[in-house]
Amino acid sequence: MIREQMKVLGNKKLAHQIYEMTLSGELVSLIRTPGQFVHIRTSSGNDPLLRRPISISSYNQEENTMTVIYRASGLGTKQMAESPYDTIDVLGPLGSGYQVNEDVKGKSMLLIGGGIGVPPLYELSKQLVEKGASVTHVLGFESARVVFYEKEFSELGQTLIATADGSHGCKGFVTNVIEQQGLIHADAFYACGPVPMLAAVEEQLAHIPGFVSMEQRMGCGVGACLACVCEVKDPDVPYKKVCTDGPVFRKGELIYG
Amino acid sequence: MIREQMKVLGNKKLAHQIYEMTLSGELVSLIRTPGQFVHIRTSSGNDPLLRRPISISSYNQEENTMTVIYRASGLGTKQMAESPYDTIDVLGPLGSGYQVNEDVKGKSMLLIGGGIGVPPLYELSKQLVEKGASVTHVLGFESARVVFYEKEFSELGQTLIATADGSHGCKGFVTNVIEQQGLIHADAFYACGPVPMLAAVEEQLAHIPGFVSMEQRMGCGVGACLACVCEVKDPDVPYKKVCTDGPVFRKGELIYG
Amino acid sequence: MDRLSVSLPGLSLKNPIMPASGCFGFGREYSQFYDLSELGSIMIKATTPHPRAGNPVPRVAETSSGMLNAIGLQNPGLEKVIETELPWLEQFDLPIIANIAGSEAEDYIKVAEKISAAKNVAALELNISCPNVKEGGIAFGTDPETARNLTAKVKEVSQVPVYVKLSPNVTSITEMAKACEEGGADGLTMINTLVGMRLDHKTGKPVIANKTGGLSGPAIKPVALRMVYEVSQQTTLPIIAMGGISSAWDVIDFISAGASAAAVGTANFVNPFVCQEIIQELPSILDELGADHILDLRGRSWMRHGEAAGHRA
Amino acid sequence: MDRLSVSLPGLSLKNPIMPASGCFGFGREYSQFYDLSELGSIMIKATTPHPRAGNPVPRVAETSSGMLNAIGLQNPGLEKVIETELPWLEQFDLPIIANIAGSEAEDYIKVAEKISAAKNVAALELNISCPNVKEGGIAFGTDPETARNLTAKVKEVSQVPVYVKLSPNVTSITEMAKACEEGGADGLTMINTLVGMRLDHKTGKPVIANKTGGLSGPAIKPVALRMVYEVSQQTTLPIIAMGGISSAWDVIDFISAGASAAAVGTANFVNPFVCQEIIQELPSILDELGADHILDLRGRSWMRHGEAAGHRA
Ligand SMILES: Cc1cc2nc3c(=O)[nH]c(=O)nc-3n(C[C@H](O)[C@H](O)[C@H](O)COP(=O)(O)OP(=O)(O)OC[C@H]3O[C@@H](n4cnc5c(N)ncnc54)[C@H](O)[C@@H]3O)c2cc1C
Ligand SMILES: Cc1cc2nc3c(=O)[nH]c(=O)nc-3n(C[C@H](O)[C@H](O)[C@H](O)COP(=O)(O)OP(=O)(O)OC[C@H]3O[C@@H](n4cnc5c(N)ncnc54)[C@H](O)[C@@H]3O)c2cc1C
Ligand SMILES: Cc1cc2nc3c(=O)[nH]c(=O)nc-3n(C[C@H](O)[C@H](O)[C@H](O)COP(=O)(O)O)c2cc1C
Ligand SMILES: Cc1cc2nc3c(=O)[nH]c(=O)nc-3n(C[C@H](O)[C@H](O)[C@H](O)COP(=O)(O)O)c2cc1C
Ligand code: FES
Ligand code: FES
Repeated sequence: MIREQMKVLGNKKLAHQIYEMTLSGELVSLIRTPGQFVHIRTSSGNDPLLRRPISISSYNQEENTMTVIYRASGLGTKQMAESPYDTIDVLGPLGSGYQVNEDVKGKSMLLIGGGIGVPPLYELSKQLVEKGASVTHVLGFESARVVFYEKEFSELGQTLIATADGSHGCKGFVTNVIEQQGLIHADAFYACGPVPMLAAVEEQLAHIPGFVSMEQRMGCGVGACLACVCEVKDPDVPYKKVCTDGPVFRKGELIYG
Repeated sequence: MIREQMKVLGNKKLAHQIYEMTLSGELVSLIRTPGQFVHIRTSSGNDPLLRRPISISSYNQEENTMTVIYRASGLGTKQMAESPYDTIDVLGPLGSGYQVNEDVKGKSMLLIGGGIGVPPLYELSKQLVEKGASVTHVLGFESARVVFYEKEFSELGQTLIATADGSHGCKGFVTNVIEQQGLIHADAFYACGPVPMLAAVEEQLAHIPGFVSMEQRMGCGVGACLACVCEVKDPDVPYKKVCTDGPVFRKGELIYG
Repeated sequence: MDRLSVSLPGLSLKNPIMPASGCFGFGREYSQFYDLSELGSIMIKATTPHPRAGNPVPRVAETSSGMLNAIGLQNPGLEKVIETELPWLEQFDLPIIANIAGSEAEDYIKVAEKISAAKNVAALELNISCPNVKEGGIAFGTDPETARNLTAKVKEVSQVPVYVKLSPNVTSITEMAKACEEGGADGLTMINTLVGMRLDHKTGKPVIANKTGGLSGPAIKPVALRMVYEVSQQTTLPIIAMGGISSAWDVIDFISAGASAAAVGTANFVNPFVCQEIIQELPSILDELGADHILDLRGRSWMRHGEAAGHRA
Repeated sequence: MDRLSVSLPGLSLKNPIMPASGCFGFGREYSQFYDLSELGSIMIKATTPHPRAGNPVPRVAETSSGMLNAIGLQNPGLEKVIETELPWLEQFDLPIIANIAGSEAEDYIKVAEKISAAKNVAALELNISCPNVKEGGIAFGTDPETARNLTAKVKEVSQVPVYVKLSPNVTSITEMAKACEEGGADGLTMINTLVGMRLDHKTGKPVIANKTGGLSGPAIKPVALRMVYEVSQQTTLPIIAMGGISSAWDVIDFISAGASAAAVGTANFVNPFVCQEIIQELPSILDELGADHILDLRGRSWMRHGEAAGHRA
């Protein structure tokens, strides 16, 4: 976990409001698992003040490069999108991501992403495939204009898109696609997206093991401020911290408020 | 007086912490006199919040370009110096500058500048020379490393430099140079610089007409907030506003606190 | 289309946007930028019985996302305001809100009596919260009893409705609001500035000659919003809100918190067109939020679903 | 070279820089970034008699140059802090300041008694100013009488000096400070957060689950500075200042205003190395200002020329 002025190698628009930033620096060598995130300072002044948590969507530890994919919606992410600077202040890698062990070999894995929850699944999928798993991606978006990385995911495995308005892929939610395509018999699932999606997926796939990646508003990003907590089912542990205990949790661990 | 996203044609370092920014836009066509200033927003966020008043150091109304010269010392001016953007938010032209009439012809004019008070004298000098006056410049700086525009001023008339530490030109203040060089017999003087310099110059040159340009911390820059007042000798007018009544005042008008 | 019109005691506003007192002078300067008739109203600079020279300089200092000011109520005095400034403002199609100040109760009463008789003054704003003068000002605004009495006295002489401007520098803003309500106030304006300070790094001395100044700008918006939220639930008085407003969304926030109109102060210095731009942007925001009228959003931060909004024109 | 060493009741500090309570947990997380022994002290997270789960989420929201938080005093409780956290901190060469909180006077007394007996706890910080809990907290910090009594009661049981943490949400901060002084406080820490709010644009509802939150960060620095300036002139108690500090120059400002030490809160979130960097930068700033010792600058904002500074180690 370091703080580094990383080099911005690229910052390109992928879809409506969606950008991909490629970064290089020492920080990359410290990444342990897909699903970890970085905490990015978008301004050199005090407005905005706080860093922005963004998942690492892929990384290359030989070249010390990584990419993040983000939606430029608010003050900070818009600054990122418009930044003409060639370095950016990054704190990370943070959190604990998805464990990818040798035992995934030969298994059929279901990767489920919603909106800007899709990015971390890309590195995960690459690593699963590399370790011999077969992967199916079900990616949900608002509409066609915000869809990204369809091609990249397709190269790794079957990729099904759902859009809320039906403008691309199937109309509906990821759970509709999983249902329709009979994907509930995967060996395990990995999900990242908005809380209602996570809750629905956990219910639908209650019979198989799974991992979910949570989002929460953050202060420090390192576990000190207790801003980012989420409720867990274990009665002895009232809260867990998304930034250090997560963002990836085991299925069934969390209470979705 | 307009607000314009002006094009930044250049932003170059002239000396230690001293930068020259060249701007183009409609605003230039509204400039009336040398010594007017613009109010520049250096950040798109709220930090810093206020604009920065900077004198127009030269302008070309045929090409709609102007330059400002500034010292990058605090938050806002540093942002200006480091700005990678190709436009900047400018409000202006503001204030009333030095009047340059036909009657300057054949007169010998003394232009006295101190530090970042030097820039507006450049356009003034150009216009005086153009109208047939002969000009002498006495420019005071902290030290050699912050001296700028010596060559540009020299091309218009005699140019004498004073530095506080003697590292360039004469050691001492502008008033020492004026004394030593017998310049007190000019037909009129024009001064811009820190208040102690203005006060000393007014005393030294009490026998000739003169004009001084004042600085004051500003809010609005347009006369509404009453932040930028200065005391005047006229007992019926307790305060004048630097941003609209000035920044240029007639010699003897102001009380230096 | 009257999606923005708001009717408050004494004030029939074509829209709920107005410059805050002290940040727009008497309008002359900003009339060079746009037609002031586009505004809902103007809260003019504080007027005192006699001309005031104000504080020594420096009078302003910058802070993170804010600024400090200690102008010290510089103004040309009641007579000049009535004879020159108000008549000049008559050319615009606007009700004027006259901000009045003084060092003692008599001052307020005197100014209120005279200025409320002016043709285009539609309401008074009682500035009992100016932090930058030695006497009066904030003293009236931090003690409920004093505020109640002053309000009642001014009400007696005023020919137009009276709004009291609250200071945020108090333990309980609702207590102050209620005191003003009891004193007979027709409305509240809030908030004035928070007392703050900046030091010169080198000398360690205060940058502002007055030593302390009033903090305004986006930095104080969270405090202002919270206070409007609290007060709007505890009194029935309409609120004209201010404190860090610099965009149409900021206005929506304050209306949602419970205000009926919004004033823009410091932001005028950053962008002289800000009030005009906000007024132009509001309709599309109402579209986005599915609101017919801006006051349909009033108090939605605390209102239970389905409750009705108020003060709609 | 001891240009930075400061000696305060109970606290022999190698430098006057410490993380503020609640912004550094119990130090574990930041110990990954640098050696905590470099710090002057650590103000640990508020401890209550029993474990507290804290408030629902969202607990934080961002504002211009600031942030709102309503963590709600989540902490593992007195027993765990004494058995696990404090012993873990013993590995560092540091006096610890234990921040204590509760819903009623008994809670404070209970925690004070026990925690002040811990080996490395050198002082207590009485948190009577937390705006984010329903009971206790800020209620103790806005009434002078209550604050005095609580201070006196805690003093009776504490084995180490007691600092009282003041709330800025009051009409008169000096009145509160004097009440604590009368109650027997050994020092003051100030300021806690200002109560504020942010609304969601779309729904108009508060972003923070607790509705209101405490405003911290650079936005509040001018208010904090003014309060330290006022209080340091009105009491003889040493002050540990906080509120928007994020650079060495900010520290100099607060020392100039009259503080004897400085705590850094929100800035740790922006830059985890901030405390370390400030400590490293201070000596060159002292050179620039021609000061032998940091406390030679103490109170220079209000001190007449030539007066002596104090609390130097
Ligand atoms: C572990 C984690 C991983 C994430 N990965 C990605 C990613 O790969 N790509 C991506 O586009 N987004 C990601 N997000 C969401 C992203 O952090 C927010 O969209 C972003 O912070 C919004 O900032 P803004 O400047 O656009 O919005 P603003 O409205 O300016 O934000 C205001 C404040 O709210 C916080 N905030 C707003 N929305 C969220 C949110 N959904 N989650 C957490 N904090 C929020 C901001 O951090 C900021 O403090 C992730 C969030 C978390 C917690
Ligand atoms: C009419 C006028 C013309 C000027 N022309 C020039 C010029 O041509 N070149 C140049 O370099 N400087 C000029 N100045 C001074 C310039 O405005 C300040 O140096 C600048 O505002 C400092 O900003 P900062 O971001 O560096 O400092 P900060 O320390 O961040 O400033 C903090 C606040 O103080 C104000 N401030 C600080 N110093 C001054 C000052 N000397 N005068 C007024 N306000 C100040 C800033 O505007 C800001 O609001 C002029 C000032 C005035 C009033
Ligand atoms: C330069 C300046 C002068 C002010 N003068 C007055 C005044 O004369 N009377 C008054 O009631 N408020 C005065 N105020 C306070 C504003 O009207 C407003 O309440 C405050 O600035 C908060 O709003 P803002 O954050 O939008 O500026 C003044 C504020 C500023 C910045
Ligand atoms: C997330 C967070 C948690 C806090 N928790 C506590 C706490 O437990 N006890 C306390 O006395 N103050 C707490 N505070 C207040 C800080 O200690 C400090 O007084 C305040 O944030 C102002 O300083 P800053 O602007 O440097 O953050 C907390 C502040 C923040 C931002
Ligand atoms: S963000 Fe601070 S604990 Fe997780
Ligand atoms: S800066 Fe506002 S009146 Fe001059």
